[in-house]
Amino acid sequence: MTVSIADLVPGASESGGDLSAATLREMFRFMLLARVLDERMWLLNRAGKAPFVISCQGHEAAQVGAAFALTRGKDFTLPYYRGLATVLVMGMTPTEVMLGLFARATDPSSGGRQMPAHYSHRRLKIITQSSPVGTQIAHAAGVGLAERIKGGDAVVWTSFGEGTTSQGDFHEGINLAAVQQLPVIFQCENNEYAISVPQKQQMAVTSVADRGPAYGIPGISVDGTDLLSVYEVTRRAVERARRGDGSTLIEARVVRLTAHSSDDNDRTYRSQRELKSMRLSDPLARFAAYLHDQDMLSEAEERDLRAEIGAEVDAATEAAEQAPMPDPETLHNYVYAL
Amino acid sequence: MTVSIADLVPGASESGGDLSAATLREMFRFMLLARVLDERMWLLNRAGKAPFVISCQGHEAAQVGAAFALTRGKDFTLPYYRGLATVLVMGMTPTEVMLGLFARATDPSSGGRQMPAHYSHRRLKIITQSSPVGTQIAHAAGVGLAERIKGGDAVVWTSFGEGTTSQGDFHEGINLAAVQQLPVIFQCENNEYAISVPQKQQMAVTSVADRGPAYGIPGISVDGTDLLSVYEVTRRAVERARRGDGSTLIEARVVRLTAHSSDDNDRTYRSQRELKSMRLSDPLARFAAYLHDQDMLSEAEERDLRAEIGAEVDAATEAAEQAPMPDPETLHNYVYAL
Amino acid sequence: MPEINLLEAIRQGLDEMMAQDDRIFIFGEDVGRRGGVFRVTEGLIDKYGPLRVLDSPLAESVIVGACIGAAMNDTRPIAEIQFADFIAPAFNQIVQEAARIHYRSNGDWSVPMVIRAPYGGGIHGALYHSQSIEAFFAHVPGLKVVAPATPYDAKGLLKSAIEDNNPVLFLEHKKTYRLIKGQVPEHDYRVPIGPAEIKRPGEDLSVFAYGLMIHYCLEAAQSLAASGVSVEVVDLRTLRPLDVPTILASSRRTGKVLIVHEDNLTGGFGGEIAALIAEHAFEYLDAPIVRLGGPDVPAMPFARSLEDAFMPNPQKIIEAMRRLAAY
Amino acid sequence: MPEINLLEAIRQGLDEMMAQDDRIFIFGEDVGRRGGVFRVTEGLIDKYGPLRVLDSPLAESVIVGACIGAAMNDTRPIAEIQFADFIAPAFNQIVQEAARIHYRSNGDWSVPMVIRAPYGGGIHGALYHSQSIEAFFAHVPGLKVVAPATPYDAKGLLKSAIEDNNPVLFLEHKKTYRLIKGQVPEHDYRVPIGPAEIKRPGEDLSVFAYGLMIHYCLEAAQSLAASGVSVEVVDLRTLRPLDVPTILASSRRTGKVLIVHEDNLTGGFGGEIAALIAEHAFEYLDAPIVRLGGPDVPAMPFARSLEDAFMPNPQKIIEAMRRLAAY
Ligand SMILES: Cc1ncc(C[n+]2csc(CCOP(=O)(O)OP(=O)(O)O)c2C)c(N)n1
Ligand SMILES: Cc1ncc(C[n+]2csc(CCOP(=O)(O)OP(=O)(O)O)c2C)c(N)n1
Ligand SMILES: [Mg+2]
Ligand SMILES: [Mg+2]
Repeated sequence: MTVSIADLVPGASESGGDLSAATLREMFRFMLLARVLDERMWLLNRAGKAPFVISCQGHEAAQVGAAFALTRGKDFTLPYYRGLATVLVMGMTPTEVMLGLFARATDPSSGGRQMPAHYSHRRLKIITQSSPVGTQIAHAAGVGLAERIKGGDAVVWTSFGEGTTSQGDFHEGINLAAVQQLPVIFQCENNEYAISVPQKQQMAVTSVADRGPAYGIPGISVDGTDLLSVYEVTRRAVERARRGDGSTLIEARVVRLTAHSSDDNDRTYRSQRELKSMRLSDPLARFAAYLHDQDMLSEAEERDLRAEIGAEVDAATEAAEQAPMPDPETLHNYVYAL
Repeated sequence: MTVSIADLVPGASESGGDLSAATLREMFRFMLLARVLDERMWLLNRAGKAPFVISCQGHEAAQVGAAFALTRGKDFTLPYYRGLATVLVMGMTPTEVMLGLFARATDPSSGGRQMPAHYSHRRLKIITQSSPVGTQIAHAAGVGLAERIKGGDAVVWTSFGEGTTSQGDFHEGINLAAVQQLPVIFQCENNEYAISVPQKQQMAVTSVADRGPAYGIPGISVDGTDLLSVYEVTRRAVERARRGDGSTLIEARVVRLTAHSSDDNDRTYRSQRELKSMRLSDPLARFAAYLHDQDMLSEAEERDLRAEIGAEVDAATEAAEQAPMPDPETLHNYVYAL
Repeated sequence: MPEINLLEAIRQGLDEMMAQDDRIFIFGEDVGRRGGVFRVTEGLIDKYGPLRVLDSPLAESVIVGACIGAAMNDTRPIAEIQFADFIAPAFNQIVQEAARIHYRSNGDWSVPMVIRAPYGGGIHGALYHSQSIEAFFAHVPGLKVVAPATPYDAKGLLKSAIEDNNPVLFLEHKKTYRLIKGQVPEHDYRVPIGPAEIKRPGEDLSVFAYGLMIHYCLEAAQSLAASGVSVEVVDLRTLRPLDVPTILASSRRTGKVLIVHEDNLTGGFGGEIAALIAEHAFEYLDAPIVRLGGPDVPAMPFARSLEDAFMPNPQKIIEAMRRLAAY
Repeated sequence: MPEINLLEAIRQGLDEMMAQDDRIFIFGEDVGRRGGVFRVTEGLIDKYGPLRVLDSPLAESVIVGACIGAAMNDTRPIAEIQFADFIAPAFNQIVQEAARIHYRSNGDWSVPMVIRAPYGGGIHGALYHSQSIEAFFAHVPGLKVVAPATPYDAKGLLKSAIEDNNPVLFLEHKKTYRLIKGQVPEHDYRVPIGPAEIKRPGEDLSVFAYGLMIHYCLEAAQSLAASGVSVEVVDLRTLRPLDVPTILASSRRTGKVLIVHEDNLTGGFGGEIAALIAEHAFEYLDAPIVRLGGPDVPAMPFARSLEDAFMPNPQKIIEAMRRLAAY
């Protein structure tokens, strides 16, 4: 099922639904923060200071919209490696993100053990991610199962790419959540590529949401560059999950504005035309234009915000760069939990 | 999509479609042969002569109907452990089946290495099966992929239970076949149980066929106790595959007339009422009644047929029992192919 | 002390732990109404309800994967893999996820869960219901691997495994389930994960084994005693972390070592034990380190003639012991 | 003879075999237009078309599973696993299916396929892009496991693997891809699966290794030569089937053995080698058998400081050799 915000809340995409102007500006702030941080990481990579970057550029609206529908400190998130905007909204700081980029000892995700963008933060209920794609989908079902056993009402949210839907764990995890009616939201961020492989070589359907009915749960496809639509769709999925009605599969159609990662060169498989035209779908520009239109954000305010965020990212970069590397002696720590 | 034969071929379930009376009697013969063989195996088990039996009782119409739509010697089958009727139609003899039951050296499936009902026969293009469920679904896709690469027009048919649809390999295998439009038919024989676990704990949908659209292929649910419906649905799927239009997922709704296997006791999880009422869905009785109704089989003919098959099964049992056990020295054979 | 079989010891262990701690739940195929295909969980659904004794879909990756998630949300899952052979689809979740989560999160998250897996052959289970799987998993840092041989150890180790804050693979030899009986105290006790136990002290040679093979080795040792050969039988009980001090001490004392396992010889866990001894007890050795394992064929066949040819048994062990003693 | 790197040698091997035999096809993630994330298959799609160089869905179990099916329908598939770490979801298909099909069908069916898997660390790949996986698979009867160290061996072994009628796991150390260059003849040749090769003969001690570690061992041996210690470096090349005669002959000759691998020490494949020597060359040994492996932590961390601490390197090998020589 493909929905637009207008189907859900008549007039919503014009009005921003029931969100206050302050909240909308806050959402914009997170999108911008994610973008600026992400761009900075590429600069650091190109300058030889960060060996690996993988981006959320183009996915910001899908992530900020969804995360705003969750309750921070209560709900669990299991975001995949493009989830920078997700973890920022859930409470990770730019400095913490940069500590991960530089693999510093105090990186909260892994103490410099994992590649950047493998987010984890126990206090924030962000569950540790690995690199083999799709495993978190099964974990998410399990977190939901435990919640049901404990009688709690936290909701579990996980994200993954459309390529990852080809994995067995996608199927097994969603199926379990559906059978047991678990409070889990599965967000597929469909950017039409798995590294170089286009969507049509992953699936013979046009939308990942078409798979919801195969599991007996709603499958909803939403324009993932439209923050308010994603927010609204997720809000409803959260309500459904919280009241015990079970899982939802959401496909957020996004664009991948960068190469797959700093190790990739997408000009070998995307045409010049495509590389250019995708820029038109930039969710950040889209939401900025919306806020300007609605007179919720002036040019001057945006400029100030950019300056403020720029400074914040400078400070985060500097703090993280100066943080100590992991002590080689710590290699042997935490093989087993005590 | 749920279809009945009447939707496909108006008047078919009354007339037997385009099948001659001789063919219909041949079909009945295979159903009966499978049943008598299967019952004999249980007797041998209870007599302490065969340590393990797993049945196709209740699945015969689904298997004979489907196999008659395939071309023997040309098309590949990858039948699961309930596929006794399938392999008989594809050309395995009762003696060969009994050699497997007794784990004799000349068992064509495995030379006595595997449990009974793990069918294999290279000349008959029956591909070797293992015990971990669902792996053959991926193999079937691969056999189809090779067929496409080679430019051949053989069709690939595989079967599995509804419990097995919960496995990642079900998803990955069908998805690949769908993406590449491979000539593969996936027959799910839905008997509503995976050992003791009922269908509703495997999936939150009422029909496995609901999953076809999630892969962009037809999903067809058919009454698997109605031989002619299964034949017709499979015939169309074969045509579709043979002409290069791709895969079909067929759910044949059947009954499991026995316990899961000779190691199981289904009275611990099926009610007396259910155990009794399922007898009403016996596909063999149903097809016999149909043939009698149509005057294609007289009581006397059926009696003769039973006698003939009984003798055949006696002979097969005797031949197999007398065949030599595998020589312990052969334990080390065929670790590697030369 | 009442005498019970190994299967009952495990069931008791599950039952007593579940009664004490309602964060514990069981998740696996047919574990509910059916009580498991071996009847290990029989009756538990009636006592603890279908939420804590839950039939899973037929999908091992998510059995383990969901238990990992659940363990991170403050429960203590016990996954049942119906036959150890069917753990293979869950390999990714066990090795790449469960075993690495504590390490990769720098100690932030942990995965307190048990994976019970009935393994081993000699029960006419053929290629796919007979396998030994310990070598794959005992190689994985971050996992614990336990393989008890007696009802006492099984119950005590199971309780320790459930209380452990790490993923523990708990291997139950199918042939020992009803065959092996032993005394089990009525009071609450633990057998700690880690220490091996000398099940029979001896002077002339040391034998290291676990699971069913312990019983075959004890039988063989008993039979050699008659001819004046004194065999020490060490039950490893835990394969990871391995009790290296006990292994080395025994090897140094007797100077002769036999390692027995049912798993295929090449690349089996016996290699690790031999290597440790060859490195750290070398000066004390009076003879080659001998391994006796299953032959290097893909798995144990169904036909009785072939199964017997595959399985290590007391007779084969006696011969190996004799040769070694005579060296 | 032209000098090329190991990656080019593999690409040439693929290319030359595909040109000769149109039953061969490549199936894996990003192998088509992208030419693989390491560029091994670059250009092949243009030469052989998208049917023979086919981008798979992102699903390793069906990458292997479909290749198994295809191999049984008269083609010769080459599966590419993007990083060896991601082979774990295909464990079931490899171990329970590919490796057992010939055996379980009593020789009726066979699975001629190659699984290429870039493995190993020291390339800043962190926990999930650095792993060594050979111990899991070298334990499996029915599989062949190959791990070349030089461009010559890589090309020659790859061709043999493609022609082999069994499933062959072909391990390519990522760090050797562009680092290791060597002469490769222009004519068609093979390196047979099985035989090890003495890459450097020596008298005082034998070192057994494979892959990247061969180069580190050669470097270390070279450096010890200066102090008069003569080290024999044996490149195992094939881990399964293992060249036991060459291993034993070298061990007997020198009487001292060092085994080096990057994989975690405990349960690593070095244990098997040590065990074979401790059993079959015991009388000739003058010193404990020493293993040098990666530490027993779940995997290789990202931070340079930790990665360096994990990786065996020439310096650590030199020290081990010195200690052993001085024993
Ligand atoms: C099991 C596994 N196989 C392969 C990879 C290598 N890999 C990393 S990301 C990626 C593509 C993922 O595509 P998608 O799921 O669409 O997410 P996207 O990166 O497009 O957001 C691949 C193949 C992996 N990480 N895990
Ligand atoms: C991977 C795997 N896990 C568990 C089993 C044990 N097992 C054998 S048959 C079966 C139930 C299969 O149910 P279904 O697929 O519905 O087929 P049915 O027997 O009902 O025809 C189970 C759980 C197995 N064979 N393979
Ligand atoms: Mg994508
Ligand atoms: Mg069923």
